[in-house]
Amino acid sequence: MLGKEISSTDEFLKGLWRDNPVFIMALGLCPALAVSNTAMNSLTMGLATTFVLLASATCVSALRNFIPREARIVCYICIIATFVTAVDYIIMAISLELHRSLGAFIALIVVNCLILGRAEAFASKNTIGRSLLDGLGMGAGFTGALLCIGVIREILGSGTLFGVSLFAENFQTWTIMVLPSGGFFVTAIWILIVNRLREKQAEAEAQAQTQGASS
Amino acid sequence: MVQRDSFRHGIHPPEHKDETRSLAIRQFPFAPELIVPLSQHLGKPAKPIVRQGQEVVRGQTIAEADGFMSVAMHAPASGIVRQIALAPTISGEMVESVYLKTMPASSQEVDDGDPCDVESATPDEIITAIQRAGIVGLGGAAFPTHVKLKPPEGKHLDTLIINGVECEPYLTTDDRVMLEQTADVYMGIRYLLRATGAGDVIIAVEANKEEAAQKLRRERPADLPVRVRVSPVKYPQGAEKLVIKALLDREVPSGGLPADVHTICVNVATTAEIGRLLPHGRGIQERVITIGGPGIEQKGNYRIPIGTTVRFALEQTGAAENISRVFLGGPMMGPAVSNLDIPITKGTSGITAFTTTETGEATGHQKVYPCIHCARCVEACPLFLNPSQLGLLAKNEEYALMAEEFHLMDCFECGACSYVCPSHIPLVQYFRLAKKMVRKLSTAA
Amino acid sequence: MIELRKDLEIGSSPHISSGDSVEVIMRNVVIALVPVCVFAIFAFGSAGALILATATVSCLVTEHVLCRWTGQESTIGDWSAAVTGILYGLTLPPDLPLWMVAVGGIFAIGIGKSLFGGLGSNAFNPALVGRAFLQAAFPQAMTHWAMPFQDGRFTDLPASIFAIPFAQPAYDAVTAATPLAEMKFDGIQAVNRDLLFGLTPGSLGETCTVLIFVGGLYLVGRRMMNWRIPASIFLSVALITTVFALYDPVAYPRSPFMLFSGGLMLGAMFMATDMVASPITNAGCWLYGVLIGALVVVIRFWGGMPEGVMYAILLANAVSPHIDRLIQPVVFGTKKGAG
Amino acid sequence: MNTPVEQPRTSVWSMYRAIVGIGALCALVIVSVFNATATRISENQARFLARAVAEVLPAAQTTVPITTTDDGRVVETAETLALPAFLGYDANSELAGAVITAEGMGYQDTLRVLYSYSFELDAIVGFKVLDSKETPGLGDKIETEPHFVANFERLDATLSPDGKSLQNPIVTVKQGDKTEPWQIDGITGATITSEAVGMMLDESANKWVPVLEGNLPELLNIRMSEDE
Amino acid sequence: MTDVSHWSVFINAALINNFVLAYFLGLCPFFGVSAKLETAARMGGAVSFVMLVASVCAYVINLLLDAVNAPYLRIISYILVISSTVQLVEMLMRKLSPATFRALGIFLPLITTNCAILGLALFQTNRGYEFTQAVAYALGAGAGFALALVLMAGVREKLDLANVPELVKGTAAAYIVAGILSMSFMGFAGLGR
Ligand SMILES: Cc1cc2nc3c(=O)[nH]c(=O)nc-3n(C[C@H](O)[C@H](O)[C@H](O)COP(=O)(O)O)c2cc1C
Ligand SMILES: Cc1cc2nc3c(=O)[nH]c(=O)nc-3n(C[C@H](O)[C@H](O)[C@H](O)COP(=O)(O)O)c2cc1C
Ligand SMILES: Cc1cc2nc3c(=O)[nH]c(=O)nc-3n(C[C@H](O)[C@H](O)[C@H](O)COP(=O)(O)O)c2cc1C
Ligand SMILES: Cc1cc2nc3c(=O)[nH]c(=O)nc-3n(C[C@H](O)[C@H](O)[C@H](O)CO)c2cc1C
Ligand code: SF4
Ligand code: SF4
Ligand code: SF4
Ligand code: SF4
Ligand code: FES
Repeated sequence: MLGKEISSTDEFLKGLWRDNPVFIMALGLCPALAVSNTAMNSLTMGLATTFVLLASATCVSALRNFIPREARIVCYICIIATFVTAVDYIIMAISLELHRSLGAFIALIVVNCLILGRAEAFASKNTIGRSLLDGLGMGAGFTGALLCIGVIREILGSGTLFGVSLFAENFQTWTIMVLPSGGFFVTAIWILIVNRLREKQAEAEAQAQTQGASS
Repeated sequence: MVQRDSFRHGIHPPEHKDETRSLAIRQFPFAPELIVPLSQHLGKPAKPIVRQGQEVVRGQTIAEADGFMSVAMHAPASGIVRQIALAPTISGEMVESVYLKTMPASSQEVDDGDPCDVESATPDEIITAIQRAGIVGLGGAAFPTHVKLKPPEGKHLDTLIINGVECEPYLTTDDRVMLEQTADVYMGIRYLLRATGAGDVIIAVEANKEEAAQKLRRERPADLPVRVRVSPVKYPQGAEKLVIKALLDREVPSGGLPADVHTICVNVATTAEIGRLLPHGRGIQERVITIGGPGIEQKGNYRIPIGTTVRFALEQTGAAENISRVFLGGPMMGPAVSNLDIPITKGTSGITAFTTTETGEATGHQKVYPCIHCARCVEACPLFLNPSQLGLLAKNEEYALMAEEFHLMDCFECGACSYVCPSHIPLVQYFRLAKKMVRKLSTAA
Repeated sequence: MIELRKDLEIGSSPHISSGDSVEVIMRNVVIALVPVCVFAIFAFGSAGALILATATVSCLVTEHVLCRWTGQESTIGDWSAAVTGILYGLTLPPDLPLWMVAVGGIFAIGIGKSLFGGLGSNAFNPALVGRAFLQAAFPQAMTHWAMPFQDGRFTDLPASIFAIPFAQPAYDAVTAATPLAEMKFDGIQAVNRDLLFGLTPGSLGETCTVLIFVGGLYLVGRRMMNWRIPASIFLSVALITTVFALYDPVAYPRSPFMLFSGGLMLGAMFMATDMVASPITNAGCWLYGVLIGALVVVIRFWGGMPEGVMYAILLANAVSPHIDRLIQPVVFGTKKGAG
Repeated sequence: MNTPVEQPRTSVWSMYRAIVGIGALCALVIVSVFNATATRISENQARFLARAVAEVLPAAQTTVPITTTDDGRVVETAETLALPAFLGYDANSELAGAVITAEGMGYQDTLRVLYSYSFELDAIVGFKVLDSKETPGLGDKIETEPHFVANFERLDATLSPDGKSLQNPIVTVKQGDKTEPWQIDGITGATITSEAVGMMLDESANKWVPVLEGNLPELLNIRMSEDE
Repeated sequence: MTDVSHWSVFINAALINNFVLAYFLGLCPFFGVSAKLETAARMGGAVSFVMLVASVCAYVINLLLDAVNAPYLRIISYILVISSTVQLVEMLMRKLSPATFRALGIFLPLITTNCAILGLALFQTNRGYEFTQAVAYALGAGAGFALALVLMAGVREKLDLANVPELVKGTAAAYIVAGILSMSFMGFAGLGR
């Protein structure tokens, strides 16, 4: 019972850090990076992706005994495409402006390596509950990563956060941050930071072990 | 820019030949003990035919050629064989050698063997005579000369090139030999012509040896088809591939031999020895070397017995207090000496000693930077290799790639690239190692 | 002979080396740039001096700090960071806020050089990486040009350069139009003499083409720069331009204007020639130069921006690995028909 | 299918079942979502269009989508065009003006704008950017920069006497150089974008104004036919 | 969109709005196979080819969907039709030209459901391109992708021999190079008007 508890929270947490889809596994960035120039876009994109992730994970794991191996990929793609279409229309219904600012990139969630990857690697082998947890974790990790990028790009690039201007009138915006090259650089910097932190973590663990051994 | 009678690329290091150029060849004293390695040449070591404690006369054959890729050895002095044992050599490996205690009393007379007459002897007789005389390339590679004279089947030789270029700084041995042994040189040429059947002879000299060139021209026998060509001073003009390119505009194919372009290249000192020894059926027991460099007190050109240790040589000539580096040959290619008790061999063209003043500014002491792609090495390499790329690959231990795509094995280690590199990258050192590794790999495979 | 018993050092051959070393080369580049810097200060006053100083210092400090962080000894001694800094400074507009100058300098060395492994490892020209970053980050400030030779330029400084970090500069003069902008947007061609002697507005170091050329000649003379690169750039630009000028003299400028205007001279002489990011063979350098020349003409004639030298060089940097792979020296004895 | 072994048959059957089942499921989901959102979306779009039209032609109460026929007439149209155009009628169903979409290559990508043409002023009297990927801070000044927006309070688009084209071509000039009513005062630092705007307006106006003016009577009629 | 010239469409897709450097599409192949020039070039070819196929498919599908007035089936039908068509082409290629298949074939499965491909289809639809324009767009996008990939590969091979710090090696370095390339490509802005 307890063990299951821990492991399932772990199921959720792993997506946030240990194998964060964006920074660690470098999956599914492309459909998202292009619209990470503002925090709002990043959040929407992240949530949309998470929704599709969860919905498809649920379906896939619910139907996992119903879908034969040979036909699985096409089935998964069908399912994913369905939910993406749904999201597309839902966002359109919520706000046309938002939909315009995301452009065709919502539809591109279909090909996001992350979603097919999780469906294939996890949901098709696990219970609905665990798949949901996994999806939540991955989605959260994905959204978080996108936000990390989007927040920086918006603050420097537009001087605002979620559209709220942060600085005095004469703040000098860094145009490059809203340009594609800025996206690459910010992502690179984040990857560097994450790498460094993981190095530190590894060193710390190594030390702890040696101490454990010595004591 | 392409110069007449020269090759493209290459470098112009300071020559430093003036201190010793004008000094006539002097006989070097006999050391109390001489060490004669049985393998002083590329190829199979010679078979010793003397016993421990046996008394030998100067010039007597003490070891016989073991097969075609091998040459005989002769006693450099009259004395007693103290032992036959391993001795250290410049390459760092221990080599079976004859330790000879010289007899101070002896007159050091050399008696003749059975002579080999130019007119009457057949080519094969001459070739065996050369092998018996223990003659190898004195130009540096110490490659058995008689082997060169027998080109592979179906390859005829039309031109004989006598290499008197001597492009290395400090060295003046070939220069002196050409001045003082002109007759020997021409006699040697007669033997070589007869042995190879070549129709044409070119003596290659660099512009800094005008005097020698004049004398050679003056004393040229009318009956010999010899031309003396003077090419501008440039290192490494003397490399046989480049001599051939400069004089005949023929390119020895990559991985090929001079014979592939119907030429043979013999060093002038080698030639002179042939001319001096064969008429009397003698063998090499000494050679001319330049002992020079700022670290030497009595610089000069000496006829020195094979087997003299570097230590004895330096003790005789005297060495500066602050002497810091000694190498055999010239500063461009000469390997540095770590142990002074190694013997001088047939391949040794000189002893050069540097003091702390020079080595202070020599490569070893300068800060090494990463390659900045300045392309100076590419501009310097006479073989049109890409040392920059090779260097980067060597650092990443991509040896196979170096050999397959960048012609590593063509590199003849002239050192021009290292000389010009502003980042002071020890390129040649990398390449020597890389070539070793590649040979290992290929033998392993 | 006791002293002979002391063990000798065993360096491998060659035991001698030509005098030149990296720091000598880099120092000479700095020397070649001194006249250009002096003129920049003369033309644009104390503002120019401050910008050049800030650019250089920011590059040096970045290099030093990053070396220390990564636990190596500082490499500012090799002067390459100084070269980068000066050249970067020379490409900036004369009234750019100092804080922007510093940001670009940090980016140039930090991202453009150190992250790739420092001297010799950078695939792109660091100075231009820094400038490109500013151009994309602060396009307005980077297209704002002060007039040269304003009186009182040594005493009173433009307010803009002292804009507080992260604040927009307040310009006290309206922007002047560079010769290229005038050409592109109004079809006016500047007088060649003004271009040669730096009487036009423009980046700090790009205006006086004569001095740049002289500095370049000095490096060529010292064999520290491959003359083929600038030569091929000039030739290709002149050629292509002439063709179009003949075809339509109104729409297209004459080739002298193209050669002497904008950053072409500085770029061709000092930035395309950065050996670290340019091809290694001479043939490769010709190709590389022609590529740069062609790109410059294309961007200037048909592109959005009036000037394209920086982008042309960066793009050519990206191509040069391919040039090197394509064009290797023909190894001795491998020509067809050898032997 | 006729293989006697049942292993593959079952698997084929199950594949069949799976694909059909999933297909059905997906179709169900999609269609339901589509229907659920359809109204909201069309409302949004209507609102969006209405807002845009209201911005460029405030007087207009109702709009009629129009297109031109090959024989140079103007007719009402039902289908959605790449570059829609409308006639606007005010509260008492008088023809208030025309609202036209124009597009052209900007600095980064294609620009789409909406502008309104006033029949009594013979001028462009409204302007709105629909779609722009221009650089924030530079290209997008065409939406924000006051002096640039001011160009379109009244931008002369008089028809030439022969009724085939505009009297004076609409052109963008450098900032501060505007002297004529048909010139657009450009934006320094965004010359490309502002010139692009000039070009696309000139092209579009040259296409539309002649037909509109040429068919003025019917235009009133279109509205009439609507009425009964 | 009838008025934009094919040349302009091509240049825009290839240089100004390059799929990788401006839209971040196809990053997985871009980073996945840009380590070696040889594979990069082949992947470039494969992507260009598939883009062309996808563009044609998308154009036809779009006509059908408009005919039956079912826009909501666009995404799902695009992805299914494109991937199955590519599979078909793959099989044909294997039969007809084994050489080409060996060169490009191995990459096809990797990229059939890749965002650059679907992106192309969706963008050309959003921009309402005519058939020929769509083809020009596909060719441009393909050429641009291949160009970016090849340039990237060249630089990365150069960096392999340079002493890049461990921390930076790999993804981070690749992103930075991509960023610099993206900056450099800004020089093309405004071309093709
Ligand atoms: C870089 C280099 C430079 C050389 N320079 C000379 C030279 O100056 N004179 C010379 O006789 N041999 C020189 N050699 C050796 C010649 O290539 C060739 O081996 C020799 O001339 C053949 O004559 P030998 O076998 O009698 O020594 C050089 C070799 C190399 C690799
Ligand atoms: C990153 C960047 C983005 C730019 N974006 C635009 C733009 O969106 N629209 C535009 O007209 N000019 C843009 N420019 C400026 C043009 O390149 C060109 O410099 C400017 O239009 C020249 O106009 P001016 O002479 O009036 O300053 C941009 C420049 C850069 C460096
Ligand atoms: C088009 C394409 C898509 C790829 N997608 C993935 C993927 O989704 N996940 C993955 O781990 N590797 C993927 N790869 C392979 C990775 O790029 C990389 O080559 C693989 O992780 C092997 O890396 P390694 O050799 O460092 O283990 C893909 C490669 C290509 C060419
Ligand atoms: C002729 C010449 C031109 C140079 N140009 C540049 C340059 O444009 N930008 C730069 O950062 N470094 C330049 N350098 C200095 C050096 O190559 C640069 O610091 C390296 O790119 C750093 O790895 C140049 C050096 C020389 C000799
Ligand atoms: S020492 Fe070597 S390099 Fe010098 S001349 Fe003799 S063979 Fe040539
Ligand atoms: S050592 Fe080898 S690589 Fe260097 S220059 Fe001589 S031949 Fe060329
Ligand atoms: S490079 Fe090596 S193998 Fe070639 S000639 Fe010189 S020593 Fe002999
Ligand atoms: S000379 Fe040295 S620094 Fe210059 S390219 Fe060759 S190896 Fe690199
Ligand atoms: S290729 Fe874009 S998400 Fe994998």
